[in-house]
Amino acid sequence: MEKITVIPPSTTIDRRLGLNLLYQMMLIRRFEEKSAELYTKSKIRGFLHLYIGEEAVAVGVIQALTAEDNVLATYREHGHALARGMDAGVIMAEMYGKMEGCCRGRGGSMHLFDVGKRFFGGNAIVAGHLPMSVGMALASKKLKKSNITCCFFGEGAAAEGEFHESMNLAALWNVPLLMVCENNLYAMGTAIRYSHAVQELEKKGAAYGIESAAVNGMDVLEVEKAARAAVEKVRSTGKPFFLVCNTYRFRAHSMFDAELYREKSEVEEWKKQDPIPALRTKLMELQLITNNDIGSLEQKIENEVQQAVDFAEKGTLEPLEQLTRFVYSGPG
Amino acid sequence: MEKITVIPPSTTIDRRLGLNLLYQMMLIRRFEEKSAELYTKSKIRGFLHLYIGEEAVAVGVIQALTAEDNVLATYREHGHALARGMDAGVIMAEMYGKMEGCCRGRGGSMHLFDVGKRFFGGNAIVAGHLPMSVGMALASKKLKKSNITCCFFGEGAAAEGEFHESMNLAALWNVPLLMVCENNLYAMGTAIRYSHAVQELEKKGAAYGIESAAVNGMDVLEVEKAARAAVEKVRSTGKPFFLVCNTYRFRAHSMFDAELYREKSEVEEWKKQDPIPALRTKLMELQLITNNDIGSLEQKIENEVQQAVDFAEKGTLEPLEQLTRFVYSGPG
Amino acid sequence: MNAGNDHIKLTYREALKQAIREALSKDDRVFLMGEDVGRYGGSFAVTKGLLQEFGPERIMDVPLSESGFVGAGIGAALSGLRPVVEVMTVNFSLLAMDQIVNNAATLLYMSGGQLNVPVVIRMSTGLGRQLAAQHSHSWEPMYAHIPGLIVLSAGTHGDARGMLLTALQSPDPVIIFEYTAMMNLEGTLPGHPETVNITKAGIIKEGKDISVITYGAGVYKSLDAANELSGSGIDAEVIDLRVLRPMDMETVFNSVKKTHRALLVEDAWGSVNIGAEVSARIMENVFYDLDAPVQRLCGAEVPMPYPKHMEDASVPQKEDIVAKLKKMLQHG
Amino acid sequence: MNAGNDHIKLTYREALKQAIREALSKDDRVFLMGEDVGRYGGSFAVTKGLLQEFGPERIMDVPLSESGFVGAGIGAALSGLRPVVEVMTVNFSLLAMDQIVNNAATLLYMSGGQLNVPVVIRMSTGLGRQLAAQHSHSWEPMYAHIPGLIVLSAGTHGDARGMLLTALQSPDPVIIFEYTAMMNLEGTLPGHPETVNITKAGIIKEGKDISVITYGAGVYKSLDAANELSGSGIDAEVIDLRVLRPMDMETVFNSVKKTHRALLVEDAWGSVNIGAEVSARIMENVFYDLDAPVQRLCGAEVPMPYPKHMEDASVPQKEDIVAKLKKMLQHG
Ligand SMILES: Cc1ncc(C[n+]2csc(CCOP(=O)(O)OP(=O)(O)O)c2C)c(N)n1
Ligand SMILES: Cc1ncc(C[n+]2csc(CCOP(=O)(O)OP(=O)(O)O)c2C)c(N)n1
Ligand SMILES: [Mg+2]
Ligand SMILES: [Mg+2]
Repeated sequence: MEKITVIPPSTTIDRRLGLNLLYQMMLIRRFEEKSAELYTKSKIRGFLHLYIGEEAVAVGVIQALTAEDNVLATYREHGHALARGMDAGVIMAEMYGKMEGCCRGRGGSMHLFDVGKRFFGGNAIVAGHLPMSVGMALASKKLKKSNITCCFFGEGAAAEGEFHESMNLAALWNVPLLMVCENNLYAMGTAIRYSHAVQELEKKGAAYGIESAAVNGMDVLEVEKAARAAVEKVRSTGKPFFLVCNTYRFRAHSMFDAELYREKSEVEEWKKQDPIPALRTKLMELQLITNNDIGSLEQKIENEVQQAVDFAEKGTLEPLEQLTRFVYSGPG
Repeated sequence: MEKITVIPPSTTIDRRLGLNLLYQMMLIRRFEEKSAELYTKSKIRGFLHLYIGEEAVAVGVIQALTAEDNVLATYREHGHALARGMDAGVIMAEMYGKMEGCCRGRGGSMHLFDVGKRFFGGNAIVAGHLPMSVGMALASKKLKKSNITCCFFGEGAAAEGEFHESMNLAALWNVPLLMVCENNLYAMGTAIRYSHAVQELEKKGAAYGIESAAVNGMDVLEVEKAARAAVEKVRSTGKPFFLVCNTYRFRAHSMFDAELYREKSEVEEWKKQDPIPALRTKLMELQLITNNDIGSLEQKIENEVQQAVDFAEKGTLEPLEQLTRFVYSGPG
Repeated sequence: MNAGNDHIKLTYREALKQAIREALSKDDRVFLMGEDVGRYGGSFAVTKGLLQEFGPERIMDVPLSESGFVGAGIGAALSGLRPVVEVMTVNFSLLAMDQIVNNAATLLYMSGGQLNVPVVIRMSTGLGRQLAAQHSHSWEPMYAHIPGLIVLSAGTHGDARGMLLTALQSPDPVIIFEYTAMMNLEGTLPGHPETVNITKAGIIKEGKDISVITYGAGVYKSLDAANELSGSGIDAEVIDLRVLRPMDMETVFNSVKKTHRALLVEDAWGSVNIGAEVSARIMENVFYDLDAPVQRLCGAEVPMPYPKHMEDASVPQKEDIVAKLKKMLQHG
Repeated sequence: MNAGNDHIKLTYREALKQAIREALSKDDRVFLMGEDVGRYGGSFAVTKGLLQEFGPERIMDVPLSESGFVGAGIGAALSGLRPVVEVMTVNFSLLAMDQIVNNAATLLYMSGGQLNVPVVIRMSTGLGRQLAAQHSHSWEPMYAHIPGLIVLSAGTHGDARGMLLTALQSPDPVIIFEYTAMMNLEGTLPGHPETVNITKAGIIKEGKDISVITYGAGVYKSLDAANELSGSGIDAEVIDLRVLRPMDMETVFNSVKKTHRALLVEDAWGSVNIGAEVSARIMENVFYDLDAPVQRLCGAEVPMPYPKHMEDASVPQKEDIVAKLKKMLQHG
């Protein structure tokens, strides 16, 4: 009934797509490096979860979606928000806790929302957004809309009961949902071997009759291709699909993490697969881009990130009189 | 890693085992028929969930356990309690709400407990006892005891997140747990096709690397054999096992159920597989028992059930002064 | 109640059903999802026949997956539908509480006003059928603690039929508590369902000697007690809070300013409950109007026992209310 | 505090850790299970190094499966072990609440006194790190509502170190709330961990003008406020409730009888909270001793906003307590 799809290695790539993917990954990387720096300066507070190393996943998958599709992510979602086209300044202002942020500064790093972009968080209860994503996909089906819902979550989340219930409901109701598991091998400090009896997560699709695939999440072209195939299937069949992206986080879980649970050498080993240089090299080899292109990309991104910071710095704090506004709708 | 075990059809059976299994199933049947009668007379109140039709499962599985093993069941547990050797009178008194009941009458039909028999309920939150059963098996492992834990639950329960979490934890921690899914095709009025995307539940074991088997739950000899093999495995390997018993409930879900959701003819069809006449016929054919045996079994059971009712009738109600006793330990 | 809307007799169950039918008829975006709402006809027969009337798209049976389907309801509400999610009974709602609290109640605020969650969650609640410890909870107080939720309690036939229709006009999540024990109770209502106010407490009976403030299963009991006492010259005012969050204190304060005395009646456990909140607010706001201390009559702080005499003793009965009122008024 | 037990300076974090280490050293049946308690070192570094000291059998990292592992802790407690289960933070505890309420708190009563559940569940709680709406909850009130639980709040260093040791002697389930924001706070304690009483409230500072009754994060804030006020001639008594269930009202009533005034301080949301319960009980029991109405200072009823100024404004600060006390005493 169910099957595990084998995605053939990526083949076609043109300059436009290549530059676009590269730009997005580099923007995310730079934006987050800057965020980390701002965190140490106490400009950003709360939890800050960096996506550095995993950029290929959000970029590759979201590339395959349309503007009408719904996207849900976790607290590690700067990359997804940027890939979704949210403005870097608005995100940065949110992390500064400023009114000009996407959520008036009330959400911070873990809670980015942008209804206009159909970006639904920024959800910080692990696996708490999975059931919602099923409901959004169900609504599309009931309303006979052609948009699909794409839900990102970690391999740690897949151990929660919500994963099981959501997979079963999605399959039972036949709703257009792309479940994307970002398997970065760790849930905080817990390696996957301590959280899953079966570590090849794509095998879990069979328990629900959901077609599944695993892909090298360090290669944005492979991710994009797999996602495109998956999205195509979801859209044409109206059925869910389970895509496992095997990846790695280069940084600590959050800014509070001393990384006692893994060897530096392991991290170094994985860094050799860094998706950004990998794509850069490939595009250069294919002679689709030049050193010049890289230079101007870097410049563009530097400006963009600096403008984001400036925007956030200039932002205003929400007046305390508004503290209880939006607990309920209507005048607060 | 995981596998689905194929249980060969039952072969050996002697008079002693045959009579024993028959006696237990007949006792459960008669006890429950009596209970239903007492319910209509308002002697028993609350919810009453009958196991009629499914007797082969509890009897076959529990037969394969030792007195030291732990047993947990659902609110549909009269059969399990009796098969576990709990006294019919004590169970009946419990359903009468009398002090002489196993739980002083406080639990009623849905909450039979008997620590001496290592019978841990009688649990009425669907799937709520699954995590506990993992913990009990974990304790056996940590304390280096040789007993195993056997947890019964319905196919409806397998849709709950607790099923997923419990299966994963049991496999991850390698604990001696026998998970017995009583697939009677309905969860209240919800047929399995409306609750599970994959209806061959034994396939779910693979998602956790848990060895699994499915067995005809209408044939007590097959159940007993499969359970014996499973228990043997759990005990020798210390690993969990997932046993699906395919069965059917002949009666309504509870006394409040108008059975709008299934055809009478479907029930009649299944009644042809009634495990009690099936075993009786088989034992007769094998000339292991005679009509006389049946007669004396019936007589014995009739007495036993009547004594249980008498015991319950004569029981006393707990004084209201004790209402708050046992909210906490120590003098109430 | 407009002219030409003749009054009819109907049970509480029928009142609930009329509301659901009316809601489904009036608005295509409305659908009902819950365990056994369809083929079974609803665990308390509230929804019997609605599947046949509206079809499986509007009346969705769901698997045992409380977190999953409540979350799906939230997701569907985010996507333009108006889901009515039935959690069969409050007893199972803890499994969905994370979804209700961390998603439904939080998304509007956390997204800076972007995301409305117009979901209505119905739960039957309370005791009275000897269903024992795991099936007799009264958890209104826990939900009333949560900002972002509108919490309604249908203690009368009018509210059983009217609250849902008004709730569906709310852009914010609404919980409606319905009372299991009242299902068969008859009342008289106008012929056609109408919306009711869901912001104000209700004065069920005017009186001048003492304010009896209650909700849910306490309403008719308190009214009966007050009526009984009017013979003996005690004129009690009975107030049904109706809206447990956000509470309408104006009605309560006005009553206390008139009567100078108050008794709070509820079935919920006796600590950290609705009565505590009302008492504290009376203390804080109209202390100097009091002629005597406000008193509470609440549920005994025990997991509900099964036997009838103990269950009855676990919550305030009409006789207890009568006795308490007499005592309070002699004393004053 | 015996002679020869010299005093040492230590942080709240260190106090918690010493308790765990002592508990593990003293009793082989004790083990700690929780997300990231081992290899990561604990999300707040409380358990750092304990895995190395006690090994993986005693310090168990568990997958993200709150219902599963809390339930497993309950099961292990039923089977002779003394599990200490850490729910990383209270924010995730709703996922385990069914296990806590319907199993841990209920089994003793429901089984008629047969089943003790000696499990200790630790949760860090509260706000103060700008973690926003899903990570800043103060849910002591919800747990304090549940009969069958012993609910402790470690608002001081002494309790951070002592409560666990006493809790482990309880045959009944204990919840211990620990305060995230206090982790780095230094205090002075005797050199060796000792058990503390877990049935009585604590008088943190004696005073005669007004009783400030609080718990948890409110304790040191209230003490600071009281100390500040002693200069201006206001002599406030500060009471730390410590045990939120079952509450020690004797200490509270004695204090109110002396001071005739009370202010209740807590970070939890302002309705149906601990303060409401204390206020109601004062009303019911020592009303005629009051010179003025009891008042509350509580958390704002909002999902916690991320920005510092808004988070600070969401809960009572020392300055608010000072101002309120001044106002109440001028008024009286
Ligand atoms: C229900 C719940 N439990 C625990 C946590 C604390 N926590 C936050 S992130 C995390 C690890 C999640 O790992 P994974 O799902 O693999 O995502 P990753 O962080 O690796 O992207 C944990 C335990 C939480 N936020 N929610
Ligand atoms: C968590 C929870 N949700 C809903 C219910 C109501 N309920 C009681 S039994 C039942 C059906 C369970 O079906 P299954 O697990 O197949 O067991 P069976 O009754 O068929 O033996 C339901 C929905 C419950 N008791 N607990
Ligand atoms: Mg991960
Ligand atoms: Mg079933």
